Amino acid sequence: MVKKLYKLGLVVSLGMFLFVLFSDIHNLDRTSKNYLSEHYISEGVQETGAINLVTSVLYDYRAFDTLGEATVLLTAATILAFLVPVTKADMLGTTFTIIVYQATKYLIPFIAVLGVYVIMFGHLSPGGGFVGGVVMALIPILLSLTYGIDFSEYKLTPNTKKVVEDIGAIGFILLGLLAVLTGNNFLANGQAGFPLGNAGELISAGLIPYLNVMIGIKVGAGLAIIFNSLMKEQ
Amino acid sequence: MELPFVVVTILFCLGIYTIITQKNLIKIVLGFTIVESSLILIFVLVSYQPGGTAPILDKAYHLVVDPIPQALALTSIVIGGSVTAVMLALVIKIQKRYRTLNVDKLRKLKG
Amino acid sequence: MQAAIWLIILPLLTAFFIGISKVFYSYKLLFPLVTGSAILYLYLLISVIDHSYPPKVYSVGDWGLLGINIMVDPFSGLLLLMIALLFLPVIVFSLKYITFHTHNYFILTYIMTAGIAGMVLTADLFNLYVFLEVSSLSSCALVALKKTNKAIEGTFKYLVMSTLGSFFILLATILTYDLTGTLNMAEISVAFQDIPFQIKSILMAFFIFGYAIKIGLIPLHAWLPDSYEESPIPYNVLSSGLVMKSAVYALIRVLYILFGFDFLDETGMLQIGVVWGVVTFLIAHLLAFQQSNVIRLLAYSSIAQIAYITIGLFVGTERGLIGGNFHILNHAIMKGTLFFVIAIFHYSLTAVDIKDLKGLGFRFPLLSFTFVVASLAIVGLPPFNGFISKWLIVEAALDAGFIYAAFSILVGTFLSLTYYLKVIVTLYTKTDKTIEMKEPGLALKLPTIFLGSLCIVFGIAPSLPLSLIDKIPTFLLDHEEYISILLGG
Amino acid sequence: MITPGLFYLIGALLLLLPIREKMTYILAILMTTAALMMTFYLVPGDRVQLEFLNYTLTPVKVDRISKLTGLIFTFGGLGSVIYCFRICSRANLRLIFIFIGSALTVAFSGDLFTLYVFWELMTISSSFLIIMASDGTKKTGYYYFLIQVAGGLSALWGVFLQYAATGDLALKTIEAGIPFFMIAVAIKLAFVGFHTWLPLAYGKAPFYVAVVLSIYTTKVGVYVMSRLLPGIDILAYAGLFSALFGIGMALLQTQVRRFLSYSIIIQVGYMIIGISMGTVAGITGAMFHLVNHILYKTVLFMAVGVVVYTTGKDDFENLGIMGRKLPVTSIATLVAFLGIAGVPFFNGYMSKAIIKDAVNEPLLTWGLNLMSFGTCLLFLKFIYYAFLKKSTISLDKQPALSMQVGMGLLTVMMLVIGIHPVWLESVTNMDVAIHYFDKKHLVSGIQPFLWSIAIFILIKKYVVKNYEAPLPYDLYRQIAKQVVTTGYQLSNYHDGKLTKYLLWTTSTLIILLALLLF
Repeated sequence: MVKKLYKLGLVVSLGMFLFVLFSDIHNLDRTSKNYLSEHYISEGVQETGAINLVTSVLYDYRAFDTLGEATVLLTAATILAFLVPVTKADMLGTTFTIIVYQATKYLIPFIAVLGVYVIMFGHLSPGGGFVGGVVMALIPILLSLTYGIDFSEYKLTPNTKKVVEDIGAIGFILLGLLAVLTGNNFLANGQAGFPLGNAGELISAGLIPYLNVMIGIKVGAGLAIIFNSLMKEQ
Repeated sequence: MELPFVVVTILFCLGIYTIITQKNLIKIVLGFTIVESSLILIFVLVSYQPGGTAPILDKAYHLVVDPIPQALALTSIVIGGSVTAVMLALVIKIQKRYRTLNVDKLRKLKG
Repeated sequence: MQAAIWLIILPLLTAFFIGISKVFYSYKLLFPLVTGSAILYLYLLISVIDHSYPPKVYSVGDWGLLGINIMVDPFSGLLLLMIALLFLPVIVFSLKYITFHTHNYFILTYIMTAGIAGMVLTADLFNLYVFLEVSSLSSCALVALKKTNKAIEGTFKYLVMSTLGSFFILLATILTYDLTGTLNMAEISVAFQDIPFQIKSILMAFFIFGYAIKIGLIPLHAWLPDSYEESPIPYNVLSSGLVMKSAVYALIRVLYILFGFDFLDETGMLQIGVVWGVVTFLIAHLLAFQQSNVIRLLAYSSIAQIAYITIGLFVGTERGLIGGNFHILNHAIMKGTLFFVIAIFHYSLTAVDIKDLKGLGFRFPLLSFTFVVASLAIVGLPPFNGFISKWLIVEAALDAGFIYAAFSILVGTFLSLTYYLKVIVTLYTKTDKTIEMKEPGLALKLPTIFLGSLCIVFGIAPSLPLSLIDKIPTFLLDHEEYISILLGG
Repeated sequence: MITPGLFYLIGALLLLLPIREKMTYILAILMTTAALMMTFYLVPGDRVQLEFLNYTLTPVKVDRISKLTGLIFTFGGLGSVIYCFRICSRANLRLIFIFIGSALTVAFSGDLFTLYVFWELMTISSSFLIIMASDGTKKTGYYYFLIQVAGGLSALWGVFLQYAATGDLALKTIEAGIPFFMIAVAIKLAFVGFHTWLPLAYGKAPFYVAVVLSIYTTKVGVYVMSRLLPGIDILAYAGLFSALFGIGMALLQTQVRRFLSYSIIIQVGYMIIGISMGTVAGITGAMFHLVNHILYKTVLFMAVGVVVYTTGKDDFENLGIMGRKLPVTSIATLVAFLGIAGVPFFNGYMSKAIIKDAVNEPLLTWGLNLMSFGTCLLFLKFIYYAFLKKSTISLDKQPALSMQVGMGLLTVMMLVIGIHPVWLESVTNMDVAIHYFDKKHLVSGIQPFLWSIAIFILIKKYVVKNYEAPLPYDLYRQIAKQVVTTGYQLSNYHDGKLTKYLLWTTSTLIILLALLLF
């Protein structure tokens, strides 16, 4: 009982500190504007060619972060691939009616199209590599859910997914290195002379769409690996 | 503007409380996801601007929210998701090996 | 400074290519890929370290202050030097030692190295967090590599603790962005001057707490020995040599650059740091004496050594920073040697308990001698390298008025001798048991002896690394210069 | 110019080469002789300076005292290396070389840094000599190492205090941190209360190790004390007390080597008294006594070593072998006995006379007389067992020639010094202006000896009796036990419960926040 009260006390005092911090920040008199975001908002479209500013931040201004997070995802996929046994897979034993199987079959092309759309239009509309990747990952996940993991992995073996994931990551780095080839810094886009095109068109914003594609491939494959690994049972 | 901060604080503390009091491994992992959600909520709060819209400038320039925290939030969601996935995998593994989800039974390493 | 970015990309590329080669070529490509890239990496590291003074800024994506910058200065040069000294030996060692999940081991090792290199080089607060996650998640994965019960349990504890720390770092990072509107360390540092004291202190507490978990200061240390115990031992070399040190590095970077020395002095963080260090190493030494497993013993010893480093870095004088940084380097070398020797014992006869080591001193004379040298060095006896750095730390602590800390370090030295001597004496105790063992090859012995000889070389000629380390304090004690270089670049 | 210790250190390195056994002997003799010659031709006033870190170090600095110490160290090194190179393994010979080399470097060091480094190197090498010797000596070695390192660290702390107070690392009389230097020196000197390691180490270690250790360990302490802490009056009484304690303890021993180690404590008492006088005469007398003591105590240890070598044990009973089967050893023992007893025309006499002259307090003079008397009495026991008592011990094997050569070398030197003490003064340019062989000194020198013979005959049965050695109460072991118990309890808290660890973590966060805010 004392222990529980002590724990409660700890958390409450942490909450107090947090609250003090938040209210201090809130009460702070902030006259100076946030020049970085101002710059991104006012110049971002010209500088990167992408209408979606989040994409321009993710794949251009701070593309290096994206490389890092892609690596984290890949690491997680790698861990799950070796941590959870690859031997035998079994799905709860549920069988569905034929409606589910047929619907899944017909749904998959639509999902694929949606995924490709979200990835390709990442610099123009809400979405991008991550979101599109997640959508793409739905395909193997749906397969696993309805037909069982065996079928899903027969269609797309874990090795294939792993290779696709690696190719996505390597592709990202290689695209970044394109700028180095032209004598600029890593991951440079507009500065390295890649045509930014007209903002708002599909082929615009230099490297951003291609980076989006790479991340999309990577995230899709990675999530599929993670999901399947977590579902597997001995 | 005060209320969201209160919510965030409560969420954060709730998560921490879950982590330090719960014995069930799954619940501990859930605690981590709660804390993570509260952090992402902070990202949203930080970028919030009264009257702003999503930072997609397909129409003429008008008031949009700060795009940077949104990008950062995306990154931290992915990182948090990966970490949670790894944690869950470990929990599965522990359940297989130790036949329990009680955190106090994980006591092979001590001293 | 194009080479600097390659320090992060090359290991990543290698890791991804190993992933592909695993599917198509199995083991055929592994050896050339791994060694070739390690050697190339060594070359890159040396060329970057060579140009670390005066500091240089490299802007990723050519965005200048709008994007992410990476910066090479003497402090990061020191950490890169440690990678240079440890990485190739570990890779050579692992090629022979690791027989399970070989591909995954190398993929994760390379990703971890990339993460550490990223943490060391980056000058962006959020990027620092991302690379911290890269290194700690891959490091977790390496702990779990053996998949034994203990390994899984250790990994879970490690992951829970380290994620808890990361949350606070992330929280502090977001709020820092909210307060300053930027993520570039130099700009934050400038903007921080107008932020009220209270906010800054709470943020600093979050940063310190987050990194201290990864460093393993007592009482945040409990995951550390657990995670060491069942992990592949060559990984432990990197773990105690680089993962812990990169967290120390990040902490010092954040504290000294973001908050500045004056603020640390004002809040009393310097005193807290020193006291914390003293408590940590005294307890860690006592705990280490109780261990029967050599790896756990070494883990506790790592905690204690990190505490010495903490004291050196928090004393707040130039000499203290030099001593602390020198000890960072020395500890990596000494602990690396010790882990290598234990790894060879484990490889040859799966011995990790102290009592299993009986008689090995006569079985492996050269390796045991290396062990003795490294342990005497880590205890802090002359004429080895650990002595020099401890001397510098004690002298600095005394100079700065931390008399109790200086005295406790000597007490700690005595305590650490008690348990290292226990191991040494066991090594040289004769036993009747006939030992069945695998003969360790040159690939295992060579890295061990290389690191072991460094213990003596740096002890007799400390000026070799000190010529680099001597330049560090100027950029930490007075962050103006660092800031101006970063802003100007 | 280099320090003579370097010859030994290089010798230790050269011994790593895979050379044949004969070559090892030649190498050992060559190196030791070279060091002796080098020391002989050193000129007082020479010094070498070196930049290290940001200090200016003086690794070599020669003056008369250090030259005298160096001479006897190298001479003792020559004798002991010859004595033991046939009987010890090459690894041990290497350690002995490192040990002697660092002791010599300490004797010639001109700054505290060098002194500390080589002081610790001595500790390390000697501890490993004991640890590696056999399985029985592991615990002894462990204990020895810890105590010596404790002393070393105490000295280190003193060095730091001295450096912080004066900003100077030069080797001179200490101004700050005197208590810590005192502890350090006291441990090396085996002062009463800090002596626990000495009988343990010398009694358990192999005899050749004891021979080498007995030459250097305590004597380096004496040398360092003469350098850093001369003229502290109170120490004279402490030295006297320590010596009397040594007499008492020595009487109770049954093992000859333990007996000899307590006798070291007595003899060191003389040196402490001499140094504490602080006068030139006192210090010179102490240094001469150091020379003499090294000679006769080493010979005694060597003789006991021969006994151990030939009969396997070092009980008093086994000494009986000496009088009948080992002529060289017997002569050497007799000479050493007369020397330690301070009989005129033997070496101990001269330095005891100088010290007695330097002391001008009646209490201390009486103390000195008592010490001489006690020493004589103790060694009469030794002589009794060696030559007078009937014994049935038989030889297992003949002593090696090299052992006898090494012993003979030192015996000859003893005789030379005894008969012509002025020679020692002239070699080292130290003039103490004393007539050794006038009536006053002769009488005061011979008196305790004669008295002790008389008393010995009177109370013989009490002296030669085999007492049961008292169980030593060791404070340090008690403290260690406490520390280990604390560690055990701390370790119990780490019971693997993740919730507990998380609780610690969160509490730390709150404490940290509170500390930083308030």
